[in-house]
Amino acid sequence: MREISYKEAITEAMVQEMRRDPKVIIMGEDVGDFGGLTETTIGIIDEFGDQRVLETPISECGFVGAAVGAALAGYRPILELGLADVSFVAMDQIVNTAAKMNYFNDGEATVSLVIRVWSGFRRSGGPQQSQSNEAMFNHVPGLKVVMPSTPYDVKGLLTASIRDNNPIIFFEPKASYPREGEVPEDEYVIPIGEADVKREGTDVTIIALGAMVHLALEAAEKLARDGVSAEVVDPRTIRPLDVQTIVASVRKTGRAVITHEANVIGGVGGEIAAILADQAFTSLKAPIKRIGGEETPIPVSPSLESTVVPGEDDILDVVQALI
Amino acid sequence: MPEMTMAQALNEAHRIAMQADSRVFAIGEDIGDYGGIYRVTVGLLDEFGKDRVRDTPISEAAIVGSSVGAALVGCRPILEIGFVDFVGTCWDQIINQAAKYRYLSGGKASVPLVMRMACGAGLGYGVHHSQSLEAWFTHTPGIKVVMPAFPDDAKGLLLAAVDDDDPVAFFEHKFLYTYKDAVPEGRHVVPIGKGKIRREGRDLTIVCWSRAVHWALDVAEKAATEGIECEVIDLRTLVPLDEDLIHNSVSRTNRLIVCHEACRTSGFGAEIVSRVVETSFDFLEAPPIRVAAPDIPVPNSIPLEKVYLRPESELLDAVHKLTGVRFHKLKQH
Amino acid sequence: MASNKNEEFESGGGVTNGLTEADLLDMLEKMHLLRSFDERVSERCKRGEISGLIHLGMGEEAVAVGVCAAIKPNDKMTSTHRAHGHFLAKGGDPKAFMAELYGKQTGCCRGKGGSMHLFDLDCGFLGANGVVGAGLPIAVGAALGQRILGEDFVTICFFGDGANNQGTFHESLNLATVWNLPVVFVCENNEYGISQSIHAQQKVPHVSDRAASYLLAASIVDGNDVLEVYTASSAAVAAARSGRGPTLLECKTYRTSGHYEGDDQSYRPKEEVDEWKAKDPIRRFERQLLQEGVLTDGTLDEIKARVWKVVEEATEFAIASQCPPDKEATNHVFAASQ
Amino acid sequence: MPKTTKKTETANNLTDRQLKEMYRRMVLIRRFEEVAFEKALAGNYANYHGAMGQEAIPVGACFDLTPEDGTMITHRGLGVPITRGVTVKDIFAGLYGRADSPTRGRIPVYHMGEPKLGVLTGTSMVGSVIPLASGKALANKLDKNNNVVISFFGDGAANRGDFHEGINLAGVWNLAIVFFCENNFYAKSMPLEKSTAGGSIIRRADGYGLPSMLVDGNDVLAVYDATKQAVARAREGGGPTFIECETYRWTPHSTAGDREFARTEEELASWKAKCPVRRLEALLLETGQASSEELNAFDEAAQREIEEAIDWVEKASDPGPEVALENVYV
Repeated sequence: MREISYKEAITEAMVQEMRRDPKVIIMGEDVGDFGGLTETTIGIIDEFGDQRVLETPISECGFVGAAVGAALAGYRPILELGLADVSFVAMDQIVNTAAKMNYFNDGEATVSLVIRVWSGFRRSGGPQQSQSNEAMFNHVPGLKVVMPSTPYDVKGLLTASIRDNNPIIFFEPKASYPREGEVPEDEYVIPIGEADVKREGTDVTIIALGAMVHLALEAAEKLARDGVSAEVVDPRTIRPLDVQTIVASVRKTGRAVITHEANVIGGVGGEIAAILADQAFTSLKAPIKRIGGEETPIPVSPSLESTVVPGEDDILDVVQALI
Repeated sequence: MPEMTMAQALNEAHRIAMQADSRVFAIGEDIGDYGGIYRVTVGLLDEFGKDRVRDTPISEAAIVGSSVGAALVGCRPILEIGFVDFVGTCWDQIINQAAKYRYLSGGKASVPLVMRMACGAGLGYGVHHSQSLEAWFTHTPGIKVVMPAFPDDAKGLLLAAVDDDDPVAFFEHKFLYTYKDAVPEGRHVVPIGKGKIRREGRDLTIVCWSRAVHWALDVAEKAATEGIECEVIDLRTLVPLDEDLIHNSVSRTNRLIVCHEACRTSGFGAEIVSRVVETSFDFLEAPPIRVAAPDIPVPNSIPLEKVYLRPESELLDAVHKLTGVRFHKLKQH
Repeated sequence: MASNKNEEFESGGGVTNGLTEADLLDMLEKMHLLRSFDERVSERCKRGEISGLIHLGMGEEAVAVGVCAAIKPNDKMTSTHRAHGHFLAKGGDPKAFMAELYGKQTGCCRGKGGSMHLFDLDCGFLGANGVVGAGLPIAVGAALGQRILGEDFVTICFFGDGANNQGTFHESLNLATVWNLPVVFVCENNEYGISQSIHAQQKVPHVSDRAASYLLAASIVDGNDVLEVYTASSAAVAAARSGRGPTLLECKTYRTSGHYEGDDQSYRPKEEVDEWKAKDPIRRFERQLLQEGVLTDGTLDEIKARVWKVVEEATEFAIASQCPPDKEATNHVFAASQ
Repeated sequence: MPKTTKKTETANNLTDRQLKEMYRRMVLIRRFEEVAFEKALAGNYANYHGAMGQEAIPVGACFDLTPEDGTMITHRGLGVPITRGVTVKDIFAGLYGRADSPTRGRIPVYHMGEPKLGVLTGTSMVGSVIPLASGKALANKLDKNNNVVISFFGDGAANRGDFHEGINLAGVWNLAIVFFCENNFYAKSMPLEKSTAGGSIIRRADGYGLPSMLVDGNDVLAVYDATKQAVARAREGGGPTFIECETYRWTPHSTAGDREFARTEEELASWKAKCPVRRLEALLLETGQASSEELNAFDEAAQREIEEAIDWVEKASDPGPEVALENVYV
């Protein structure tokens, strides 16, 4: 099968859905010729025109609210919000409007909205350009939270998200963008709420989110050489979470390590650990461990950044300590 | 000791802090003549004048941002946000500005800002005026999170928060403003970061904060009549967390319930459970239980709101469940 | 309403404007300093010595220098993501600046802030900002703090044209005006918010068209004429100091460099860029000073030599400085951890 | 620069029947406001933001709208859904949070949407509905229909970032929308001059390049005429118009926040003297377009309708707990 990058897979999913459904529109800053901050909308305006690729001013509350209004009227906006950090500026519209409209409307008028955010670390992105705030959205009933790690997953899950009738925060880890992988040319759907076991193992389960999936797989490879068989589970969707798959894996291995780019306190890892403590308690042979960013903003200096960013070594150390 | 409501205790704390330090000022919507939605700032305008008791337009982002700016140049603002539900409108200013300034400046900048926010359901105020969002703040390095459950703590912690050189998110549960209790006179300070055992017990530990503390104490009372002794820990501060207090208690009771009013998923209860599982794993004899609101927006009508406020009714069941079972982990390490 | 231009803000014409020749030469030197640093930073980015998102302000030097010539060292300032010029013009230490971009311990923020988070309380620089429009309410707050502390300073608030469609712009201008605070809002209107022309983002042609909504004094200034910027700023700062409240200055300028290092600038015609390059504020001021006989080729060479030395020393300092120790990464989250 | 036209006079081009219908709606809303406020004070529901004294605005502004046109309200102003055809029975059911209400008791009634009547679902976050309304207008533009949206909000909302961003978007996209500020001069306890730089909301329209009209909000015919012009402009592709109606609420901010400070008795009395309902009544009697018997009949009918609604709603049952858990997701 042909290989394309994570970034190209995103563009392909959007284009195919826009061809399939005239109600799908793109909104955001610089999404026209410039192609958006993520450069994933390059060329789309040429095919679909400026009535389906709407360039907005730098007014995040304004155009998130407007997207909700358009969604209530039957459109399926894909919002390019750029950096995940920018979602803070539009937090009220996301949390108090988008997330609650379905509840207000008794399910009559729905908000089919995909808010694409570019999350996590990239070299010297700095404190307001490197955050992973999925845990905040995970605490908000009415939102779905998706975070694919591979080109294959991102195309299938973005397609599913565009077709979903709920507001979805779609996390695209920066570190995943250059990654290449096999992606079918035709459209396909990966159901929201299904985790994927990226590697099977018997001694420990590493539950990894987004960009950490790749580090976990590399760590698992090294561990294998030391005779440690690690299973790597990628939830892919954070809300709703595929509890069954995750719990089954931990019941099998008896050990759990959870890792994400976000800082640990209040992170999604806490939620997953609490669920495991509740549902896999008797199978646990060791404490559940969490690996995430340091409890700091993200410094710009490359040397400092590398100390706050979780890495493959952290995974190796923790797993070896557990076993 | 005089008895007073939590609102009165907070009012007294404002007065003491503002009398002691001219850099302290209050800012927010309707805090002047109106005295604040919850009457917390009543009388301050007359005593301290409109420069130090600042009524603002409905412009949350500008109100928080300008408090940050004032703090940067040496003031100590006490900001009132009438409903924590509104923080979304000023979230960037809180998360990307207030919380990060000290760090980004390499320690050169200080933002001694107190954000007082009313939280919680129970008054039929509906989706946009009843939420509990403390978990968002706990996930943000650089902000301290305080949630008193009693008037004396409200006073003591607010005075501590004003003294603190970092931004403090100070949550006041709407339902507790009228709760009356004895409050020490004068400059009574309660240190940030210290929880309190409200009731001792040997059978299980209930960790809770804000209004949930009152639920836990009621339940502990009921359980005692059945011979179950619950230890009730009132965290008072979520960040920094008094981990030792929790671990010491769990190492004695070997059982943990975390109870909070906020929605369950990614609530702060998850954080506490996973920390205990991480660090007190060997002491645990049963799976820790989270008692929290279902994952729904807060409904408006009173009977539906009761569904959201389920933790109150579910807590006793959780106590029974936890004391009725005894698991054994496969300890192979 | 094109702009409610206020007579007292009209450029005083003639070169001097109450400035001594030394002042004028100093302003020219500052402009060269800003330009040279941006050139150096650009070059070191390409070499990969400086990482991260870097926003240069080549072509906009007259605004930062003109405004800073009109204020005192203890006056406060908030900035944007395009902050290098503001920081240096306000008196920030060039060595600490360069070290910060290099991510070194000796940087003004110990390597934690970088280009978009420069900060130096000592020179009243209250911070660059990575979030568009986020600096406006903070500036209003600094001015509010002045009111409450009774100290003597005004606050300058730099923002770009892109920020004027953010809610914080509206809330901040309203708040500063209704509270009559000593703040000067300086819009560096460089025509583009990243790739989008300002005209695709708002119906009114000028940012200052919005000032009348608040009965806020405003004027449009040629942002490539350092003296016009200086004159307008002086009047605005005087108004703020004397309790006459805030002013909005819309400085029309243009960044001849890209939005960020690596921007291909495909969204704007090369002719447009060239046209503005022809209006280069530094060359223009030089010509003016040469004509007036304030500047000679000799002194210009000396200025360039001094500037080159400062840039060179700052770069060497940055390179020679230590990387911050790991523990620095977890310091300063809270005051207690200092 | 777009100019502001002051409107108080009206070229009365309405038939007697239309004028009487206006009166019928206004008196119905007035009676509703009276009872809704009193029932809240009596503790039947947590809170009510009364709009008594502002009845001319919903009736005049919405009179010519078609059900395809959208109206968006904030936390105040249930006159809009009423004048658009939502029954007071439904609205009381919403206020009482009964099972058999459009919101099934889950949300404050002012969020209520009634798609078939063009009543858009709003929120109670001050100002945040403005971008939402712009979004509906954007959808109309993309659908290439000529339906119009009216976004109602109060003077307090005019200082929110959402106001700025939502209106700028509508302007730059030339959307078919009318921004309708019901200026009752107080944002909760804060008088306009203390909250609003420049002391004028309508002047802000210039900052977005929008034409604007300042209207006597207690003159239903002036409101009608102004909105008619604005709606016509929008339908013809002329883009948004900003209307500011000066009016006054006779009741405090809400039943929960019922303390009065800035507002004086004299001020209230002066506005009660300008009662919009009486004003239309006087006009109709003066011109002989209606008899007092006819008008009384409308009043009695209104009171009867409300009594029946109350009798029903006070016996109506509350929703079952399962309702709270439904529709969080589709």
